[in-house]
Amino acid sequence: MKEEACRVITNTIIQGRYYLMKLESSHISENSKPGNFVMVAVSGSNDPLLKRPFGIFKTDPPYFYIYYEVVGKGSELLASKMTGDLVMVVGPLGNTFPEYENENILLVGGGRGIAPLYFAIEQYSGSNNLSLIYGARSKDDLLFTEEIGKFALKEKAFYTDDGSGFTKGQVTTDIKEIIERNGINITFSCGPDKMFESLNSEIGSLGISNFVSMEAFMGCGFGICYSCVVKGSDGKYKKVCSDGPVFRMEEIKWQI
Amino acid sequence: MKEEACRVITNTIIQGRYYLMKLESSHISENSKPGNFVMVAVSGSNDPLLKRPFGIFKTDPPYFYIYYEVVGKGSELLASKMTGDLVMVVGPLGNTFPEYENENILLVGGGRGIAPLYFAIEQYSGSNNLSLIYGARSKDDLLFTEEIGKFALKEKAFYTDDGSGFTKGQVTTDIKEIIERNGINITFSCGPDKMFESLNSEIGSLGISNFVSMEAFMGCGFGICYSCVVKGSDGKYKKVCSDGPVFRMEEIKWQI
Amino acid sequence: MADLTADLGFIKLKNPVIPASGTFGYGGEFLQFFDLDLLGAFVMKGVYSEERGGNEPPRIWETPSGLLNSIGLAGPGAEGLRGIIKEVASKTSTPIIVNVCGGNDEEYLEVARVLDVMEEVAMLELNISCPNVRSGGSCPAQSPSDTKKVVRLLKENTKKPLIVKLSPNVSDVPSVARAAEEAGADAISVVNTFLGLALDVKNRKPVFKNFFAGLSGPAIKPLALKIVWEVAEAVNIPVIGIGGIMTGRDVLEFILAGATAIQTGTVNIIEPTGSVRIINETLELMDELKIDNLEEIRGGLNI
Amino acid sequence: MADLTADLGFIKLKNPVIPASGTFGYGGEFLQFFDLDLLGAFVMKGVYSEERGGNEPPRIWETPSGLLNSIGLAGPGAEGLRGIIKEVASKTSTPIIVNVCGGNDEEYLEVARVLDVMEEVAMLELNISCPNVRSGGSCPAQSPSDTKKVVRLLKENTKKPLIVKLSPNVSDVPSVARAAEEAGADAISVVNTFLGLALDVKNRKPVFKNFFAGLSGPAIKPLALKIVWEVAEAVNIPVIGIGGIMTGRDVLEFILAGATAIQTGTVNIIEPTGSVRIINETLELMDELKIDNLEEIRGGLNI
Ligand SMILES: Cc1cc2nc3c(=O)[nH]c(=O)nc-3n(C[C@H](O)[C@H](O)[C@H](O)COP(=O)(O)OP(=O)(O)OC[C@H]3O[C@@H](n4cnc5c(N)ncnc54)[C@H](O)[C@@H]3O)c2cc1C
Ligand SMILES: Cc1cc2nc3c(=O)[nH]c(=O)nc-3n(C[C@H](O)[C@H](O)[C@H](O)COP(=O)(O)OP(=O)(O)OC[C@H]3O[C@@H](n4cnc5c(N)ncnc54)[C@H](O)[C@@H]3O)c2cc1C
Ligand SMILES: Cc1cc2nc3c(=O)[nH]c(=O)nc-3n(C[C@H](O)[C@H](O)[C@H](O)COP(=O)(O)O)c2cc1C
Ligand SMILES: Cc1cc2nc3c(=O)[nH]c(=O)nc-3n(C[C@H](O)[C@H](O)[C@H](O)COP(=O)(O)O)c2cc1C
Ligand code: FES
Ligand code: FES
Repeated sequence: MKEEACRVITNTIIQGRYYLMKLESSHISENSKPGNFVMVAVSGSNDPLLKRPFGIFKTDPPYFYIYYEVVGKGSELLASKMTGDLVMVVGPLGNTFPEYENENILLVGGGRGIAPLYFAIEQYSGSNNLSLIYGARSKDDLLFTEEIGKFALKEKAFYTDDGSGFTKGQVTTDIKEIIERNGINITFSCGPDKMFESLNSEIGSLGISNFVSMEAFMGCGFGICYSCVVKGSDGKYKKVCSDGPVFRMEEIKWQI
Repeated sequence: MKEEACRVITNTIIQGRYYLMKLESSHISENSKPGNFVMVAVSGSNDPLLKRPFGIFKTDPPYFYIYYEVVGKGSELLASKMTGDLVMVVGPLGNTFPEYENENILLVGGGRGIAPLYFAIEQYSGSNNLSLIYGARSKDDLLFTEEIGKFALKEKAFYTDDGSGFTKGQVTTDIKEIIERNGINITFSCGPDKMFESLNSEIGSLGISNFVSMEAFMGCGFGICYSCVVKGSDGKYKKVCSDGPVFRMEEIKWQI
Repeated sequence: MADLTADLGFIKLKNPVIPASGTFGYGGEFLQFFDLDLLGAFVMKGVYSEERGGNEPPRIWETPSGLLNSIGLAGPGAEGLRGIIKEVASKTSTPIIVNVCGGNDEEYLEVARVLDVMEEVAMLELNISCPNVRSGGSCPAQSPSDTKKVVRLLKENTKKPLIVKLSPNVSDVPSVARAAEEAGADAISVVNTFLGLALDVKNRKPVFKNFFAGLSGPAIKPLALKIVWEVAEAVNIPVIGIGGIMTGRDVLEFILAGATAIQTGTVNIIEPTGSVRIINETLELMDELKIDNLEEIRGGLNI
Repeated sequence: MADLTADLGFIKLKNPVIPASGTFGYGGEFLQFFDLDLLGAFVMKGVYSEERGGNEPPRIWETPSGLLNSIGLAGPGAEGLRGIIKEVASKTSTPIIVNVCGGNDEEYLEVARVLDVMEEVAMLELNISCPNVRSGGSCPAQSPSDTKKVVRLLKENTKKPLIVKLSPNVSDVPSVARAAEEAGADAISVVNTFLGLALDVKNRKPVFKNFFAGLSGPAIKPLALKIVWEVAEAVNIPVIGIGGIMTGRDVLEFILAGATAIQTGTVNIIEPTGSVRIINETLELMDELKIDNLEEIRGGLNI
């Protein structure tokens, strides 16, 4: 884990509000695994003050990529970065999805939550049998379907809330069938809290191992400010940045 | 006077820390005269909070130019703007050098103070006999000598503090001779306060009309915050932004 | 479309956005940027009895997301202001508020009397917070009893609605607000600038000749919002919220904290059309959040 | 090269830069970024007697150039902290300061006693400023007499040097500082966070469950610098300046205002190697301005 000025290699619109940024850092690109994230300074001034957290989308040493949605002023400033600009980055941060071999793993991505899962596909599809469920608001929010197509996946299912482009539905719509059909004993998921809650009620008690990669408001990203907490099922707060962002589903206290 | 988002057309290094920025605005480019300045937002955030004042270097409707030195964080941010970026600009602001015809006018520029004088050369060299004295720290701070060479000037004299490239000396070194030689009855000057003070003691009592274009810390740039004041010879404060930036030399209370 | 009216009781404003004293000149300077009729009202730069030159420069200093000022209330004096008021009043029907300053109670009264008789003046704002005084100096807003005295004096001798503008640099702002209310104030405006310090390391000197200066701008917003909430809880007269307002969202936050209207300060200096943008943003945000009028949310925190 | 030593009297620090409580974890977390020996000292996250979970999220909120926090002093409790201290002390020789919290005087004493006996602890910092209490709640730093009582209690029952950390949210910080001095405090650290408010317009709710939260970061620097100057004028014990320090220039401004050392807070959160950068910048700026040592400029304003 280091703090360094990384050069922006490219920063391009993938679609609509979604960007892919390629940055240079030997340290981060060589030491990151699926689930890890970075804290990125979006400006050189005191406003906005905080760095923003983004999952690592993939690596190609000495380069790494982040995939982000423009949702507020921080991500907007990030979108304005140009090739050659330097941005301060702290990383790689957080824990990672566990590493398995020869397992039947289901990846479940909601919206921009695809970032760490794409990385997982790239890293683990050779050594495991992966399946994927990927849902988003509309087809304009469901990205990288083509790139994902290049990997050998046992099954992949795409959903949109409004039915545009893909099957209308949520990631949970056919999940039980997909789990059964593919002999899934492990899931990796990333998406909004609401998705985790539905997942928890659908598959939380199937007896399989479910890992979730969570988001939270972050100050530091490396465990010292105690601001990014979520309530654990034991009633104690856990820090998303350093106890996570990847948790076993049963460690977290879900609303529903 | 308007507040508008202006597109950056080009923003290029002239030399060292000196930049020339070309911006698009019909309003500003069509309504500016030598002496006018603009307030430029250097960031889209709250830090730095204040716009920065820059003299208008030249116009070419719908474009206008500012010429600036990178001296602190505001000008540094300005230097990072790229073609296509939008920057908020208020202008044109302040008063201007008076307009004359068929007069023998001497322009005196110190360092980056050349900005409004360049504009004056461009606008008034056809209708008046202009001469120029231009001084700077070193040859690296004395810019646009080539462009200036294209205009018909009766006399031009360049000085550097360290003698690099040009005659070693200050703008005041030969000023009396130059005034006499060219029958000067009017001067327009722009530069640091120290330069004005030397000018005042050298030529303040020659009985010619001396106009100075001053700088001051500015908040608003259009006369409402009362922050940019200089002491007048009548003991009253004058606002550089709206009473000036051009003053008759004798209106101002100089230190020496 | 949402109703932006802000009802102060003694006057109904077409919207809650009022450019603040010292950051809007005398109003007329903004005519080149927009029609003053767009505003809810506006406050003129503070005025003393006599003409004043103001402090020695530097008078402002930039801080992170903030502005320190020590202008020193340069101005033409109360009599001199009359002509300026008539001039701008001829160009707009927006209510004009004058910001009444004084070195002592008599001067406050003198200034207030001169302006109270002008039909062009809609309201007086009593500036009893003096941020540009060197530590040790005192001003009425420092104590509830002094506040009560000067407010009562003005209420007994003037007829216009009286807004009392409070300083955040006091032990207990709500108690000063209550004192003003008891003495008959028609509204409270709060906050004036926070006392701060800037030092010049190179010359080992304070930046400002007056030593302390007043901090304004977005940096102070969270502090101002807290005080506005406290004051709104403490009094029954309308509160005009001030402090770092830069956006329509900020306006609604102050209304939610209990303010009936707001004043925009520093934003006018750095963005001459800022107050108009803020009015538009407020309207848009109200429509987006389905807020029909300001009273619907004023002080309406779900705690 | 300039001499960076900061002499607090009871201890000499190799430089004046001390990461502040709550913004530096327990120190060990920063070992992955730099060698802790580079620091003047560091302060651990505040600790109560018992283990605490802290407040319900959200716990932080970004403001213009500032940060509001309502962490609620999550932590392992005094006994739990002992092991953590031993662990990090084995990895650095930099003086460790513990930040002592309490719900009442007895708890302060309990915590202080547990840590006072550890040779790994160089100093105690008494956190009598409690920014995360809902209005109406009180804490010792609110009054000089309460401050005197708790400081005296600790001085009578502990042996380590005692730094008393003051809140800016009181009527008169210098008088609280003097009370602490009279009761035997060895140094004053000031300021803790300023009380502020953040509101969520959409849900018409305060952002924080505790309502108010503490504002820190560059936004507060001009306000903090003013208070540090006032406190340094008021007491004869060393003052440790805190509030929005982001650069070496900021450090020298606080020294010029009268501080003997400084604490870096929010900067550690947003820039893990920030404190080291600040040490380097301080040294460079001293060399540039030909300042040989800190005492040369401390409190040395040409007014
Ligand atoms: C571990 C982790 C990994 C993430 N990975 C990605 C990713 O790969 N791609 C992507 O597009 N987004 C990702 N996010 C979310 C991303 O951090 C937010 O979208 C971003 O911080 C929003 O900043 P903003 O200034 O544009 O928005 P604003 O809403 O203006 O931000 C205001 C404040 O809220 C905070 N904030 C807002 N939304 C979030 C959020 N969801 N999580 C945490 N803090 C938030 C910001 O840090 C800031 O302090 C991730 C978040 C976390 C915690
Ligand atoms: C009417 C006018 C015309 C000007 N024209 C030009 C020009 O054509 N080219 C050019 O290079 N510069 C010009 N300047 C100076 C230019 O405005 C400053 O160099 C610039 O504001 C410095 O900003 P900064 O953030 O880079 O420096 P910083 O030192 O970081 O600025 C800090 C603060 O000081 C103020 N400030 C610093 N120096 C000056 C100064 N000399 N005058 C006014 N404010 C200052 C800034 O506004 C800011 O508030 C002009 C100034 C004025 C008043
Ligand atoms: C340059 C300047 C001058 C000011 N002059 C006055 C004044 O004359 N009278 C007054 O009551 N307040 C004055 N103020 C305070 C503002 O009216 C306002 O209360 C303060 O700036 C806080 O609001 P803001 O953060 O939106 O700027 C002045 C503020 C600034 C920045
Ligand atoms: C997230 C956070 C947690 C804090 N926790 C503590 C604490 O436990 N004890 C304490 O005395 N101060 C605490 N503080 C206050 C800081 O130590 C410091 O006094 C304050 O942040 C001002 O300095 P800054 O502006 O440099 O951040 C905390 C501040 C922040 C931002
Ligand atoms: S973000 Fe600071 S502890 Fe997690
Ligand atoms: S800069 Fe505001 S009055 Fe001149």
